[in-house]
Amino acid sequence: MINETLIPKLGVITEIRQDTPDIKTFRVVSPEGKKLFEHRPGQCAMLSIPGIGEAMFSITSSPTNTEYMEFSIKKCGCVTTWLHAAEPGQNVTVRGPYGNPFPVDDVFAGKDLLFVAGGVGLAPLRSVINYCRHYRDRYGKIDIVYGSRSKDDLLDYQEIINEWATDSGVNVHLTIDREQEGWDGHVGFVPNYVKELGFDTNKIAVLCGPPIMIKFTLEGLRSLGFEKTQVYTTLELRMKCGVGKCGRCNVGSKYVCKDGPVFRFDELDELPNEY
Amino acid sequence: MQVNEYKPKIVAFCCNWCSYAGADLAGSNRLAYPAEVKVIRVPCSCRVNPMFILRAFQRGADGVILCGCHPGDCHYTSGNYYTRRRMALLFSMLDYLGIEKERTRVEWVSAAEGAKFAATMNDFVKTVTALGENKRLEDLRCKK
Amino acid sequence: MRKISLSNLDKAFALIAENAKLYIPVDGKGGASFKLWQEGVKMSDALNTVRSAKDFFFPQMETLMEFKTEGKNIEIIDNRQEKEDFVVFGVRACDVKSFEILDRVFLSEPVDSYYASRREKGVIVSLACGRPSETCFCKTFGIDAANPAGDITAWKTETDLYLLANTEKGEKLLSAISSITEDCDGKAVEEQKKQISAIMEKLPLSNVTTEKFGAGKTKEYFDSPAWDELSSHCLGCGTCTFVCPTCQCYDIKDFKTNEGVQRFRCWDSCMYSDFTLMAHGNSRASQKERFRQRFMHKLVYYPDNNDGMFSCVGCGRCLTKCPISMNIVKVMKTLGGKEND
Amino acid sequence: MQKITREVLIAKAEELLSNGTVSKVLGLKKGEFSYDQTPAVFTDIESMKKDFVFDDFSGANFSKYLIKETKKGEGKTLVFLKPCDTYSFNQLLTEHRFDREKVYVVGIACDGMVDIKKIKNAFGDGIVSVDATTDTLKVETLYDGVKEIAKAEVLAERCRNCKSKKHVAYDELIGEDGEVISSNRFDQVDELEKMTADERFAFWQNELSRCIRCNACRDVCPACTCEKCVFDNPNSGVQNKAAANSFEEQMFHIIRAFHVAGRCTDCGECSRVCPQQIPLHLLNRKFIKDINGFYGDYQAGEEVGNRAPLVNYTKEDLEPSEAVNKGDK
Repeated sequence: MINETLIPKLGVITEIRQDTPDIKTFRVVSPEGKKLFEHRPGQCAMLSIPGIGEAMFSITSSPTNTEYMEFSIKKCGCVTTWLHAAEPGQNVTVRGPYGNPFPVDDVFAGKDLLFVAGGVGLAPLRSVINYCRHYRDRYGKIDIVYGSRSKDDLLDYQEIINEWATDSGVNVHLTIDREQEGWDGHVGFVPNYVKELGFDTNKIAVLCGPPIMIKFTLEGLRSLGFEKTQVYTTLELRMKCGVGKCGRCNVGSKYVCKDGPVFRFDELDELPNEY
Repeated sequence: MQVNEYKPKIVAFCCNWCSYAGADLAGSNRLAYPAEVKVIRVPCSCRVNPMFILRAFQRGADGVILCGCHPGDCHYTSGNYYTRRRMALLFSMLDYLGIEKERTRVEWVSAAEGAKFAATMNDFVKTVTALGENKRLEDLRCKK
Repeated sequence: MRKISLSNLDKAFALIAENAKLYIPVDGKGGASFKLWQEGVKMSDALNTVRSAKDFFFPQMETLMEFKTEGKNIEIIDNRQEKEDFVVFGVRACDVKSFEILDRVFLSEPVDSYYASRREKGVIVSLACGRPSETCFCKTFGIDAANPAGDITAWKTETDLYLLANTEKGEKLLSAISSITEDCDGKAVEEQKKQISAIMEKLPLSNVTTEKFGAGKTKEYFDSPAWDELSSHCLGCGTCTFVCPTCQCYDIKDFKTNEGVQRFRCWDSCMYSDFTLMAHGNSRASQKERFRQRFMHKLVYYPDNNDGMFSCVGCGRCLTKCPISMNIVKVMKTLGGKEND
Repeated sequence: MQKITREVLIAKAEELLSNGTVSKVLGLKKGEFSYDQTPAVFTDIESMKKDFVFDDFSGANFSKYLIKETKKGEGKTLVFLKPCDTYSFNQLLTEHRFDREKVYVVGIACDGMVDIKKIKNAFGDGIVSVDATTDTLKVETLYDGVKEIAKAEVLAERCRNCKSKKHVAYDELIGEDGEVISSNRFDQVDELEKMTADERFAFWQNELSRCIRCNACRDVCPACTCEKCVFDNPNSGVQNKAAANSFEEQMFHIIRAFHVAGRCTDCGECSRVCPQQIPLHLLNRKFIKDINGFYGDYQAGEEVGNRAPLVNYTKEDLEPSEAVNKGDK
């Protein structure tokens, strides 16, 4: 019988890292200890706990990681709450990869890159950032603007300051929403910070975060002179099948699971405002 | 020789204040009642939603019995009066749908009536055993 | 072309049923439905079944897989099985067309193996519509009620059933009953086709056109103010989607049995409030958005992705079944403007 | 009795719209055929004259739409209510579902509505038009020319067993008010009760197995007004969109009927909208009959503020065991 995409593979959670008070990062491998499948930066996978449910998550680890996959998951719904209560060794089922990746090998190649993320929105971008860092010589300057509610809510903080910030040609700009003790970095919302930093427009920008942040950051970038064709984002809607058949994650005639989740803003303009 | 004796599954919803204590008393007085009876403690018989009864059947129960304080003795004054009306209507409806009416029962058992609890359970198990397996309100997925 | 006397139809059914499960439309309480043929079961004369024939390939509920869980361990059980051969007899032109529409969803990459295996095993015998109803508008979508597709096309007259195989599967089935059928010319069929075509022209909905709809019209209709009124009294029930032969949205859910977990797929409806509900909110917050999604999908989104093919076959089921009599014809006429009246 | 026609209602609406009593009219809009009517809101008399329809197919119960309609904008909504609708109206008011002040009710006499399904059962598909101006309907068919059928033969099930011609709520009446009438509405329930348990089980299996779980019965029901239905709640464990087997069909219908027990006015909308023609009213009527039999006659919606039997009790209520045996008789 032919393969069935709806039938998942078995995965094992080998490590759980508490990133922020409500975000944990789960490391998943096959029962044999190998990576479950190959993916491209920006793609997603369906994780599930039988009896609890199945949900789509972006793969946070870079494709260049040959050992395992990671998922940064915020506790907010049914499946995520259950996962947050899980312990290492827990089996999960995984299927994927789904969706289109960021065009890292063609459009992004040779360009300066600007990543703008808010909160758990860093999760899908981390995969791209690490991919680009791995093939550092293929890309120009990399700027990363990342903001969160507080210092404690910054995802992958250690990795950011120990690895990303120390790379040559990579500039990391962190910000938090409100003043906090022990924080001497920037304070303020991401969209304003992006405008303050004032990037030159000769680059590709990638946004991910809460809808309100995306909206105002896009406006900010537009005021700096960015064209919509230079700005990418990644969407999320309720999904069940992951392959464009169950009929719920469409925005107009595009399915986020199949035609997305990565969209360029000029492409989004062609779609009705229903996401 | 293997004896394949049919043992029904019975779910007994017992109110915390009277019937559960009654079941306790039956136990401490060493009054025997069949092990097929699974007691579920509820704060009041009135807590038992009709859906609980149906879901007990779905999950494989062959009989469901609901025990509460005697009318007038409810810890919350009037809970069991509501139970009485609800269950009267629900059981009548189940009967109307052709589901054996002997599979459901309401009994009032006080904390002092350990003997009544044991006798009720013995009688109920006997009745349901005679009826055999629940086929009319079953979910085959739960019966593998 | 072959023909068989109607008095011999039961014999033909018996022959077919020897090798495959045979389903025919049967009258019952609440209307006709497809039932397994057995000795003595009579075919319905009703124009169409209440539920469409999509059930045969995309059943309302089916188990996808099972899981056993123990502690932290999960075992995945793929319990897909080879499907049995089956024959569906008496499918109308609209429903046959609906299979093509479903195929484009389920047989496109990655192929849905549950659907594909049923499709592979099923033989469709279609039946021309002798007496179309006032609610029929299949002509709008280019479907010929007089000449339905399918593995075999059948025409029923007062006395005989005429059969024409269109595919290899159909040939095989016809040869299985060749002992009780005879060769014939197509005169009677031609005559009936003419009659049916004449009736189709006279139907009250024969002037409904799709001209105004199709690929690339999202911008034109999405923000139309007409949606407010059209959807204002929609109850949000799933009647239209569940009787529709082309609605294919589904949900995947888990059921905890006493032993493990059964993951099943069931029909879902874009009209339901929880269809797009996520932990943080709903992208289609009110009934207007859900209602719009259903009709935009049939008239614009689906054509966008499928070479202009519409995802409606004009079977008229939603016209008869909607509790508030709101339906795709009214939507098309309202959005399309006067010309469609 | 004054025959209520479209013209009479339009004239009344014109009067009330022009003197400012109401700002909109909740009514039915004509459809593609002579029988398919869609609820609509009219704010001006021109659009009413164009699209408003009222005839023997105007059976829909409008009371539930008032919940949504009264929340929109200022001004009163005019609604024409048949006697049976007024019971649902009162029941909704009892449950504080909308503001009485925002509705202007014109009670209209009703001599029964026609069910298109029954016409189709009699003449088959292909109904071009139906003339229902007299007690003999003239049905134009595609294939058999014009046929005639007595209105009494194609009356909707609920109208055949009409329980009351009396309006229990109105601001104004057109025509004379009727009386509560003794109906035979429990006859079918009696018949079922007289069957053996096996026969009853077979009867309901045949009926309920056709259910496609479209939820139309629930969504149309004027008593089902929960913000979130238990069957839509993922945490309830019963949120299933398809009935996997006969258990879930039974479960859904028992619970649906139970949740409206004591509040159901027997308006019959559930059976009217069922695409599979399941006689759902027989479940509701069983509860109504039992309530009447066990706790004394009670008609939901008869008066605003009545306490429903399931949120009430007496110390002398009969025991569930007695109830089950009483149901037999």
